[in-house]
Amino acid sequence: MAAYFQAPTAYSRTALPPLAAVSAPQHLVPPSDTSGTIMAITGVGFTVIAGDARRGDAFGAYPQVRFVPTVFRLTDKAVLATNGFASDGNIFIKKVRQRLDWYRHAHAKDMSLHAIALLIQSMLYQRRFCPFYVHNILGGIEDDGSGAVYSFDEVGSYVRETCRAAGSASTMLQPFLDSQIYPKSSQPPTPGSATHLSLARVLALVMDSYKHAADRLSHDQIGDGLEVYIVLSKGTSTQGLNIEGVSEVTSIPGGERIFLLRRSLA
Amino acid sequence: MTSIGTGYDLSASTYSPDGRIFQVEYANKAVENSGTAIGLKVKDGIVLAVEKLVHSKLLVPGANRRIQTIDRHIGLAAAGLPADGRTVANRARDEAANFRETYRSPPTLKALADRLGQFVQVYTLYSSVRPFGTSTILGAVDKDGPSLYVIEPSGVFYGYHGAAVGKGRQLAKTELEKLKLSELTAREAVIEAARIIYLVHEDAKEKEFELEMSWISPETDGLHLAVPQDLFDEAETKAKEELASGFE
Amino acid sequence: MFRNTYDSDNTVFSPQGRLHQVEYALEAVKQGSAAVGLRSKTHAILLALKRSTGELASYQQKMFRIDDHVGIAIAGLTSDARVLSNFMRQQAMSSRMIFNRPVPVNRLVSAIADKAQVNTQEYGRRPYGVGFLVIGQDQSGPHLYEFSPAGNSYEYYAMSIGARSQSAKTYLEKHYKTFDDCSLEDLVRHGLHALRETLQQDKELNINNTSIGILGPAAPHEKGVSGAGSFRILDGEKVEVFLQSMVPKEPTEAPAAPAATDDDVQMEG
Amino acid sequence: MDHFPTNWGRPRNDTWDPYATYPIHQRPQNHQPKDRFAEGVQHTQQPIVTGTSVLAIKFKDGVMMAADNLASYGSLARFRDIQRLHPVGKYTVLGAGGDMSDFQYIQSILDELIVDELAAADGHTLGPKEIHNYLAEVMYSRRSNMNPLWNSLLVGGYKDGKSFLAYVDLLGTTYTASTLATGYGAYIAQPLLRRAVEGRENELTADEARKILEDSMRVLFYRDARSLDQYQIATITADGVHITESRKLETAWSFAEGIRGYGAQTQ
Amino acid sequence: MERIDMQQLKSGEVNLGTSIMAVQFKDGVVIGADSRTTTGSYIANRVTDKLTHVHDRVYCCRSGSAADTQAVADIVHYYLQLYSQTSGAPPPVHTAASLFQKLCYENKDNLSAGIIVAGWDKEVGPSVYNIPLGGGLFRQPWAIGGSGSTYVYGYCDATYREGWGRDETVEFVKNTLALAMARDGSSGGVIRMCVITEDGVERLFVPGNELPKFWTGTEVLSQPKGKVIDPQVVPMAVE
Repeated sequence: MAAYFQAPTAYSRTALPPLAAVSAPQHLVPPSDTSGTIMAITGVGFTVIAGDARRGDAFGAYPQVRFVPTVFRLTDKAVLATNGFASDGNIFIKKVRQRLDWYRHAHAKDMSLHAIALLIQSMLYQRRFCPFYVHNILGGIEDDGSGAVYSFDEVGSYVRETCRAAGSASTMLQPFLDSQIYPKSSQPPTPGSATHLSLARVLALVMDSYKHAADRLSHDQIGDGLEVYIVLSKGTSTQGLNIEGVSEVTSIPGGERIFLLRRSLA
Repeated sequence: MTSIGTGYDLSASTYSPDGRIFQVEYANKAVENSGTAIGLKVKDGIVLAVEKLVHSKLLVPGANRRIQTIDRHIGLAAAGLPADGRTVANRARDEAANFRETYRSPPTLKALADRLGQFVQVYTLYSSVRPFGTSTILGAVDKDGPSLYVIEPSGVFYGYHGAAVGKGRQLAKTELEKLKLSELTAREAVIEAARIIYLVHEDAKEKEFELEMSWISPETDGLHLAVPQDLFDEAETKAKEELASGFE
Repeated sequence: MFRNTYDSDNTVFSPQGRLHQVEYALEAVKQGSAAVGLRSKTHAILLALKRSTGELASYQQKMFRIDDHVGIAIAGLTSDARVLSNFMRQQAMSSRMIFNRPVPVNRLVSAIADKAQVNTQEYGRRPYGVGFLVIGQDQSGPHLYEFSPAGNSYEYYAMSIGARSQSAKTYLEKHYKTFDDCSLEDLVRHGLHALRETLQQDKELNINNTSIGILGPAAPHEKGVSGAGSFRILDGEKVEVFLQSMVPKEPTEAPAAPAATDDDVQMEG
Repeated sequence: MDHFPTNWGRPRNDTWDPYATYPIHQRPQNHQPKDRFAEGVQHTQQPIVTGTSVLAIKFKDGVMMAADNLASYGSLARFRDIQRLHPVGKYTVLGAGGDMSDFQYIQSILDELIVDELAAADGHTLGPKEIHNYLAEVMYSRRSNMNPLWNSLLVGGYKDGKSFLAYVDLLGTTYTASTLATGYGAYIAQPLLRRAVEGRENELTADEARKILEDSMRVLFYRDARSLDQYQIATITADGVHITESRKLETAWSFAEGIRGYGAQTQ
Repeated sequence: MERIDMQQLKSGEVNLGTSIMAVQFKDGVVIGADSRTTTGSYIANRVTDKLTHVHDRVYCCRSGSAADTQAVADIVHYYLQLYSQTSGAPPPVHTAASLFQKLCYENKDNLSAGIIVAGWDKEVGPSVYNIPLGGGLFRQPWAIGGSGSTYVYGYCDATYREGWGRDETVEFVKNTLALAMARDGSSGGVIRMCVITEDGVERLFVPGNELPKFWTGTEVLSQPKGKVIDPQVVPMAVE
C-alpha cells in the first residue's frame, strides 16, 4: 500500500527525461530548487493550506531572504500553494490569475475549484517539454460545500486528496500526515475530508509539523515565516480560529471565507 | 477646383487631367478646418503653441493635449484630424526609437522628418488608403541646435524658422515674419507665441478655445516639456492685455 | 444610391476635408440607447439605459468591466464593443503582467482610439460603430473619457452618448460644476436625472432598464465592495435604492413609481 | 554551463591551453566535459566582461546602494572606470553584477522604456516596483528561451513615500528584503548588512547607512579577488537619485608589517 | 589577451591572433596593429593590414576571426555610408562604435571578434572605443586588444600620460606594439599605424627589421659585454 501514498504520478521531478533527448537544445539554464515546504489538509467544510516563507539562493544553499510567500489566494474559495523553482512559480501564479480573470469576464462568476484544478492541469501539461518546475497544491471549497485538496506534479498530473505535503520536508511530513489523517493505513483512503478532525486540531497539526520540521531540517530548507490559509465553506463556524495572528481576507457576506494565519518559525 | 465632382477626385491614386491629386488637396482642407498651430525656432530653443478649439464646456481643461512628445528632445504639434495627428505621432515615436536602437544616439530632427515624410507620402499613392488629414509641426533641439519642420499631408516637409498650420495660418505667418526669430530667447518666444495664437483666434471669431504651449529651452535641460505654469500665465495675461489694448 | 459622391468609403475625403463614412459611424453610436458618465473628486460613475428587444427577451448589456480600476459603458454596436473591450482587457492584463501596475486609463483609451483610427484610413474595413464612456481610477484620481469611432478620445467632467444624449448633456452642463464635491449618492442622483432626460415621454427609469457602474469607495448601503472601491456594475435590485433617491422631474406629475412599470420594451431610439 | 558566480568572469579560452603550460590541477573547471552534441545550438555560455558584487540597504530616507567600478576580463582588471549603478527615471537605480555587455543591453531597453513614459507625458511614471517587475519578466523570458542575460541585478528606489529594494537574476528569480547583496557580496557582505540594518531600517541616517556600505565594500575588497577599491554610492530618497563620483576606499595594511613567515619564522 | 577560444573558431578558420591599439590625443587618434595572420601556428600572411577604414575619419582595428571581423566591418561601412547620405554629415565615432557593438552583441554566440574603433568627429573630437568579446562598449583614452595585449597592460599603465601630442603618441603606440609582438607568438611582422585628425588620415609604417629594440635576453647566453676578464684569474681546472 505504500505506493498509494506516493506523489500522484510516475513522473517525479528527477525522472523527467533530459530535455536534450526530447527535442530542445541542451538545457542551458536549469531551474534551481529554492526549497521550502507546502502542505494542505481538508476537513469538514474547511481546508487548510500552508507554506513557509524562506527562500534559498539560486543554488538552494543559502537563506537569501526570509519572507517570500508561497501560498496565494486565487478566489474566495480557492488557494494555491507552489513549491520548487521560484521564478517559474511566480510566473505560473500570475498566469493562473489572469486566466481566472478572463473566466470572470466571460461568465461573471468565479471558477469553481474542480475547474481550477483542471485548468492548472492543462496549463502545466502545455509545457510538458519545458515544464514549470513547481509542485502545486490547490486547496479550497467545492461547489457542494465540501473541502478539497488537489495536488499536482510538474507536468500536470493531479489527484484529489485529503492531505498532501510537498517540498523539502515532504518526506518527513507526508507519512506523519498520513498517520493522522488516514488512521487505518491498511485501507486505501477515500478522497474527501478528514471527517474526524476539527479545524482546531488540523491547525495544530499544521503548525506542529512546521515547527518540528524546522527543528530537524537544515537551516536552508525550511524556516522563517509560516503562512496558513484557512478556507471555510458557507456557514461554517469560525470555531478554532480565535488564535493570535489570524485575520480574515475575504469581505463578501454570506459567501465562503478565507482567513490568514501568520507565524514565525524562528 | 473646377474638377470637383468630375470623378477625378475620388482616390489618391488618380490624377486629374491637369495633373493634380485632389484627395491630397482635400486632406489639406481638413487641416485648414482645425485650430491653428504654430512653431518658433529661436536662438536657444523651440516653442510650440496651439489654439485648441473647445467643443464642449464639459471637457477637462489641460487634459486633452494636441502637442505631443516624440522623444526627450522632440515635440510635435498637429493640426487637422486629431486621430490622424496621433497616428503620425506614434509613428514618429517608433521611428525615433528605431533610430536610437540602430545608432544608439538621439535622432536628429532632420533624419526623423525625412523618415516621417516618407511614411506620410506612402498614403498619397494608393486608392486603398487616404492621405493623412493632418499637418504636423516638429520641433527639436538636437546636436545641430534648434530645428523646426512641417510635414504636410502630401508627405513634403520643409524646415522653418517660424511655422503655422491650420485655420489661422495666414495671419500667424504674417505675425511670425515680423519677429526677429533668430534673436529671440525661448522665454521671449513663449510670450510672442501666446500673443499670436490669441490674435489669430480673435480674428476668426471662433467659439471657445484653450491655449496650449510647450517648449525646449535651456531651462528644460534640452527636454520637450509643457511651458511652466508661471510663464504660461504671464504669456497668456500679456496676450489678453495686448488684444484688449489693440481694440481701444 | 449614396447621399453624395464622397461617402462611399472611408478612404475618400470630401472637398471640404470631411470623412462622411466616419461621420456616419458616429450616427451608429446615436442609434444605441444612452449612457451617462460623471465624476467627482472621489468617484467616477456610469449610468446606462438598457433596452430589451421584446417582452420575452432579456435586457442588453451596456456595461463591461475591464479591470478593477476601469469600466466602460457602450452605445452602438454591441459586437464591436465586445471586440474593443476584449482588447482593452488584454491591454490591462499585459500591464499588470509586465509592470505589475494598473494600466493608466488615458493610455488605455488612447490605445483603442489608435486602433479605431486605422479603420478610418484604410480601405476594406468599416469604422467601428460604437462609442464608449470609460471611467477609470489611477494615481491622479478618478477619470471619465469618451471614445468615439472617429479615433478620438477626450476627457470630460461629465458626458453622455447615445440616443437623445443631447438632453442629458444639457442637464450635465447645467450642473457639472457641483459634481466635484458630490457624495456618491448625490453623484448617482445627478446621473440618473441626466439619464432620465434621454427617455421618451412616457418612460421611466426602473430596476430593469437601468445599469449603474461605480468606481470608488462604497456607499453606506453597498455591501461586499473591496476597500479601494474597484469597479462594480449594479443591476436589478441593487439599483433600487438609488432610483428611490431621485427627485421627481416635475412636481405637477404624479410621483414616479420606479419599477412599477415594465412596459418600456417597445422603447426605441 | 556554469551557474556558480565565483566562476564567472573567466575568459572562455582558459580551458584551451595549446601548449599545456597551465598546471592541470589549477585549471579552472568552467565546463563539464562537453559532449559531441553540446556544440549544437548554444547561446551565451558564460559572461565575459564582468562586474562583481552590488550591495544595497534600506535606511530612514530611502535606499542606498554601492558597487565598485571594475569590469574584469577573467582575472584581468580590464576596465577600471565603469559605472555599475545606473539611474532609471527619477526614482530608481539599477545595480548590476555579471556580464557588462548584457548590462548595457538592459540599460538600452530601459532607456527606451523611459523615453516611452516621457513621451506619454501624462503624469504616470514607472517607479522601482514597476521597473523591477519588468526586469523580472525580461530575465525570466530570456532564461526560458535558453538565452539568459547573465546578470544579477538589484533594483532600489523610492517613490510615493515608499522605499523599494529587490533582486532579480539570470534565472528570473526575485526576492525582496531590507538588505540585499549579489555575487560574492551575498556571502560576505549580506550577513554584515543584516546585522547592521535589520530592525533599524527606519532609524538609520544617511551617514550611518553610508558607513555600513563602506565597511562592507572594504571587506569585499579585502576578500573578493575581482573587486576594486574604487566604488560609487547611489542614494535614492524623496529628493530623487544621487550617485556619487567614484571614490576610493580607505584600507589598512600597516598591521601586516611585522608579520614574518608562516609559522616558526621570526625574522 | 583577446586569445580566442579555438573551439569557437570554425575549422580551418583564419585567426587574427593580434596586437592592436588605439590612443587618443589632443588633435586626433593614433591607431596601430601588427601584421601577422595565423592558421594554427602557420603564418598565413605576414604583412596583413589590420587597420580597417569604415568611414573618412573612423577606423577600426580587428582581432579575432578574420572572416567575422571583416564581415562586421563591411556591414558597419555600409551603415555609415547610409548614415552620412541621409544625415548629410559624417557619422560620429560613437555611432560607428555603436553599430559595431550592436552587431557584436546581437551575434555574440556566432562571432569571435574583439574590435577597437577610433576616429575623429566634429562633436567630440578624437575618441577611442573598445568592444571586447561579448559585445560591450567601453570608451577609453587608450585601448589595447588582441592576444598580444595581455603582455603590455603594465607597460601601458606605466607609460601613458594625458596631454601628449601627436609624436609622443605615435612613439607610445609603436613601442607598445613592438613589446607585444616580441612576446606574443601570434603577433609579429610589421607595425602599421594611422594618425587620424580633422585634416586627414596619415599612414605610418615600421618594417619588421626596424622595430624599436628592447631587452631580449640574449646577453644571458653570450659573453657579458663590457666586462673585461682579468687575465690574472685562472679558470678553475676541471679534472
